[in-house]
Amino acid sequence: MQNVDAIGSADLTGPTKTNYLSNGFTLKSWLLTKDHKRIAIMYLITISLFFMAGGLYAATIRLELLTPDTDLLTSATYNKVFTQHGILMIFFFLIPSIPAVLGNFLLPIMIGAKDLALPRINLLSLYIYWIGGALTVYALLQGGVDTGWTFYTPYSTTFSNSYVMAVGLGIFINGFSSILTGLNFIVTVHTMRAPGMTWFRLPLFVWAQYATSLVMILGTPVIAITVLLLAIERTVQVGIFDPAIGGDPILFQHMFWFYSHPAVYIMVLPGMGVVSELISNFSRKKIFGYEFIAFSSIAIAVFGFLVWGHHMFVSGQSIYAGMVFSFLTMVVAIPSAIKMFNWSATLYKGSISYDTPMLYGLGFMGLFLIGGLTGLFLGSLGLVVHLTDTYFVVAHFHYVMVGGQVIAYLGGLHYWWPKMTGRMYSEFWGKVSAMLVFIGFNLTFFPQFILGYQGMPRRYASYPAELQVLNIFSTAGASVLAVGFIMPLIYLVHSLFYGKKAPDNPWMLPGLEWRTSSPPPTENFEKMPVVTWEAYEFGEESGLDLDEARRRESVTTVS
Amino acid sequence: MADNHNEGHIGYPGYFGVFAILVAGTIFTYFSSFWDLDSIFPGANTLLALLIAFTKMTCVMLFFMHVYWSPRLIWLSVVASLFWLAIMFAYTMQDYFTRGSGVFSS
Amino acid sequence: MQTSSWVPLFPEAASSFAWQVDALYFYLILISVAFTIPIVAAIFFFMVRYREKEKFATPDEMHGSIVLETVWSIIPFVISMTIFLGGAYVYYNQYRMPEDGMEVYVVGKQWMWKLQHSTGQREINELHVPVGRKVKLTMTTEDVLHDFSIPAFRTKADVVPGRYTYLWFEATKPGKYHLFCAEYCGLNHSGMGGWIYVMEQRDFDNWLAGNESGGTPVQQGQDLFENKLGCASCHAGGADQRGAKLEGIYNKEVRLVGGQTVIADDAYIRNSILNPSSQIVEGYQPIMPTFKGQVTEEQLVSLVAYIKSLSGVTGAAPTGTGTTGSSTMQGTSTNTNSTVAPRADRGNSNTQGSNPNAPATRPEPGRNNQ
Amino acid sequence: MASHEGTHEEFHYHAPGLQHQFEDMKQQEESVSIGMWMFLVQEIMFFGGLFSAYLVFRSRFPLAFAEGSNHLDPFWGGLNTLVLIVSSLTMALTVFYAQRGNRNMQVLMIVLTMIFGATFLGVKLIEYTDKYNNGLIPVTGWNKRIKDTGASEHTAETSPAKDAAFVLPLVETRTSAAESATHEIHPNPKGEFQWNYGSHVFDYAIEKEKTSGKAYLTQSERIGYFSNGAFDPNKYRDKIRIFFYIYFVMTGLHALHMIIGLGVMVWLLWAAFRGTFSSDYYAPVEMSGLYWHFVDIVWIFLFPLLYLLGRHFLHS
Repeated sequence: MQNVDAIGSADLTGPTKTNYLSNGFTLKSWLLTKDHKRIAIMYLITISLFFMAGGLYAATIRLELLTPDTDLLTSATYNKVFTQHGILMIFFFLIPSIPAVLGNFLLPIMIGAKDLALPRINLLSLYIYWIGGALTVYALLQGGVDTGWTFYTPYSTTFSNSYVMAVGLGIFINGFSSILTGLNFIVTVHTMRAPGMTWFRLPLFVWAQYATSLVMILGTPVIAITVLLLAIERTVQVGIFDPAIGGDPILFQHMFWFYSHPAVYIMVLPGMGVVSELISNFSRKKIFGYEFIAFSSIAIAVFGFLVWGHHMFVSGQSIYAGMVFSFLTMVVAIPSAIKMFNWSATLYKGSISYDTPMLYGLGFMGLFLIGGLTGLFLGSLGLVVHLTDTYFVVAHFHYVMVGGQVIAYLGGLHYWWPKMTGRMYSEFWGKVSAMLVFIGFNLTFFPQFILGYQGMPRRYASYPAELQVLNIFSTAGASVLAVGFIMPLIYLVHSLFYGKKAPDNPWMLPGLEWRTSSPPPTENFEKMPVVTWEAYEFGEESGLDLDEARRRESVTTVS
Repeated sequence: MADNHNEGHIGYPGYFGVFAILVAGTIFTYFSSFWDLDSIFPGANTLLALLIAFTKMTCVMLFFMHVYWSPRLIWLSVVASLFWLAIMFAYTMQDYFTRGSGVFSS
Repeated sequence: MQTSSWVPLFPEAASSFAWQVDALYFYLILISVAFTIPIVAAIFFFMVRYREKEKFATPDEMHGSIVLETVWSIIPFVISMTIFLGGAYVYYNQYRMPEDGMEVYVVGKQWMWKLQHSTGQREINELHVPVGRKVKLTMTTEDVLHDFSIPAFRTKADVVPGRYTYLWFEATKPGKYHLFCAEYCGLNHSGMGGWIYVMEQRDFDNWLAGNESGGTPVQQGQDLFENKLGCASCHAGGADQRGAKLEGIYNKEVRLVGGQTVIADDAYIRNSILNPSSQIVEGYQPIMPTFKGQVTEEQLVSLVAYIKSLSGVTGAAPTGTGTTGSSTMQGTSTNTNSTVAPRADRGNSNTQGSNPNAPATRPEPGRNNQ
Repeated sequence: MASHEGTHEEFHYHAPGLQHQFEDMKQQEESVSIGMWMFLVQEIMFFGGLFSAYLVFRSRFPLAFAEGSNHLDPFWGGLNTLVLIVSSLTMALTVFYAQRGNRNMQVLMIVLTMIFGATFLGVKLIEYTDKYNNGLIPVTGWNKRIKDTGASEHTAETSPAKDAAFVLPLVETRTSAAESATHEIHPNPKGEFQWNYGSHVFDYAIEKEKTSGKAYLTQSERIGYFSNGAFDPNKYRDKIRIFFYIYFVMTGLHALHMIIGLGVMVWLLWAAFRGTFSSDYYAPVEMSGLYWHFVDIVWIFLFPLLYLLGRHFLHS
């Protein structure tokens, strides 16, 4: 809460009319708020904490893997560390990151609504998230869990002697938080659009959020029930997963991945949405093939449910199932490819400016390209038999998750930071950190592809000595990456107090969120906006006074 | 959902009609379970029971839950959720049904 | 695996279908490059060519082009189909079991591999196979999921409790290759590995005949302890280990479960190896499998010698202490089905026997005070 | 459970009058109904997970499932189905009267709905008690502990033990629900799951296999019921136990939804009593209705899938 109150007080100094931050400073005005923007800020603070915790675990892992032996950590500790890294990063950072923070803050503004359709549900989802997170943190402090984030049975039901129950319960509860968020978004997009904001005038960020919400609604309940069954089985030793009593561990994997593969798209679709915004806006050019990008999001959301079996190619499912799932995996690659091509085409004949968000956007394109292509490696049956459960997989999903979602999240955070806080951050440090993240990331994870093909299994605390060199590269890269991630934390917080006031529309962009004050008032707009322009129109028809803006720009640059 | 209260329901005869169908369906399900339909093909009993259940569900959804008078979106969400259930069942079972012949197990 | 170059880029390929996997790998790398280079090049070109010249310029609009969209939807689809077909073909080769394969049974157990040849020889964490013969592994596990993975052979398969899974390979190059457990299986997951020895048929026959290598009893014992029998996975020090500490116990008093104490002499050590559950040291679970029938008399001697050496005592042990001499004489090939080739469905509902953490014995830590 | 606080929110959420974020009542009602439907969609998927588990094991061990199902009492199950259907009718009528703005009938209908809902739970209680007395709860120690003497700890009197000849479980369990003592009392000192009702469906299937050449056992059954060649009652019992496990999880979760529904009804009753709802504003009634009907629908599927398996094996 510290930062948050600070934002408010910092804002008091200006002669500005009351915005959502200066509208009440008591703790109560925050904890009982129905304002989607304040809820988003509270989400932002919480997930940042979880991100830092997960990052510490990651650093520990890389340090341990610096040497082939288990000298820094014992195997037991290492198992807990990578498990908790996974659980925190996936369930408590990646899944809520863009939807709950940027989506929560911007979706209503982008469609010209006063708030989400169900504000109390929104607040409720935040509290559910907090409860789930608290339970998990409690379990981690008590001694943690060592099942791997996948909770495969029968290890998790019978053999693991760690806090599986508490963590499972935490994830179960947390699931309903994302269900409620998704529910809220869907309703909002359907009923709360401003006059003139037709479906095909929606920013692509909104389309991506909509697709994500579909996945959340349809997928998350299944993981909830799965974790519930797991918990019952663990407590009373009766169940359907333990082969000792006629159960079937493969069924758990089916039910788990039915959610957890679509969850991968929960973790990358919003990122794609953000990047569509960045690419189009910072090349001041209408996005190329709007409809195709929009529908490819929906297509990914739908096809994402048909491919979960590609996590189980060697698990003992039948090869015929394996072939079906592999085929569909190839199909689901197409929409992502379409997006990629359209983004590149958007740059063509644009007017590209290299502000920090755009650097992140371009970084996303590079990393997601590699992440997606290596996905084909892992979808191709013959190859995956050799590659699955090796560091190739680890590298691949880090390219998609970190190179995709986290990069996009940072890009979006920088992009909308002036709008969210009313302050400008240091452009210089922004660019530096963007570079560092890009370089450090590649140095960290590219060697792991090679390690993977060498056959180094994942989740190994110690590994054959001949693989050390590549691991040293990886760890070195991780240290650079860490610096890259810590810097934004510093200069963004710094900007809250000392950053210069942000204009309402620093980049003269057409999106609705740029047509209200920064930070926006509690009900987002002085009066209900009426949309008369298509998405991503930068010319006169967007009604922006560009000459005025240029004049203002020249003044600021001279002085 | 019903915008004004003149539509969105089917009046007494309608409601009780649906009710009658549901009751009849239940009783029929009960007694049909005693016939040996499995001798026709395995699972025939369950199939019949499920068909009845689906009919009952449709009645409840259409008339008690007013889907019949609802906007397309509601129809869509109902159909979609059933479709996703189908996905989950079908793709899980395709593994189990082809397991025996799969090379993984004997 | 090759250690010649200081940074290994490519694993050794030593099985009949390894080349197919590698071919697929290179094909995909080729495709990736073919996609990456133009896109990245285009992006960089655009970035330079169309960089912002004037603040807030409004370049003329350009809407999508159906033609382009169709083209770059179709082409990737076609390519991905070639990948799928190639992959499916290789996959089929990897998992279609040969009829005439040489049978080996594999049982995974936290955290060791127990293998047995159809001729009766038992091995632990090691597998000796002849070059150029098809080998078919029939695998299951006593506890959790494991995964029998041999990178040099480009194949692996999960090992599932209550079921058999199968794996086959035909080694093409004599040598010593890594064996990993690739499915996370708990505490000592990264220790659950070993070696595959591919030998010429003649050497293999010698090995079957059972020629022991040289070395002092202590050295042999150490080899057995650390590699062949995998005792180390439970007994090698460390606070988290499940087996009793062996350093410095020789000729000391040991408190057993139930209170009475014994002197840890040769007879005791030997007995603990052959029927472990008979004398459990206080504070440990009765989870050690019996090695009866898996260790020969000579191996026992070397083991005892090694364990003594852990206490700084040297000198070979007296062979065949009368107490358990009889029980060790049952040969390797007699009780084939006892430890390996398990039931396909463990019917009885209490299988917590081999399970250190079954709530029966050690419930959720939150609910007890351990 | 969090999701149901969710529903509660739905209901508290619109006190009469327009929420600040909406333009007009229509928009608000539309949002709320879409929101409720999205919630129902996730509920469907929530139960869907259980159903797929059921599907997998039913398809692997049909005989064991039929065996277990034959010890559930379709009389109580059917009765409950009817009870729920009636409550659905009254719920529908509640909405009908709310639309009409007829306060008294609303209140009456809500009360009726609640009564039927409570009846349903009461019947489930009877059934669960029967399982408890007969050691059919799959969790060790959760069943009635019966000393080896044959006398139960709780009820000292023991009625003349009937010989094990298997009467139609239909009849047997109906009575056994009332007094569990009419059939033989099986010692169960640890309160474990036990199966004292033989393997009648299995025997029947084997018989059929002999007479007609057709295969009546699935692949998994040929592995799952036998140990080295011979039929193994313990392994058979374990499969039956899986059936009861699924039975308890499914009906338990369903009952939980009923209880939450009743909670919603209490609030609804209070609001209706205060005359909150009019022909212009009855969305909460309709939303509660949707939830109630959904719970009803779940049971419509649970009844045939749990209670009526392989009846014909023993009753035709």
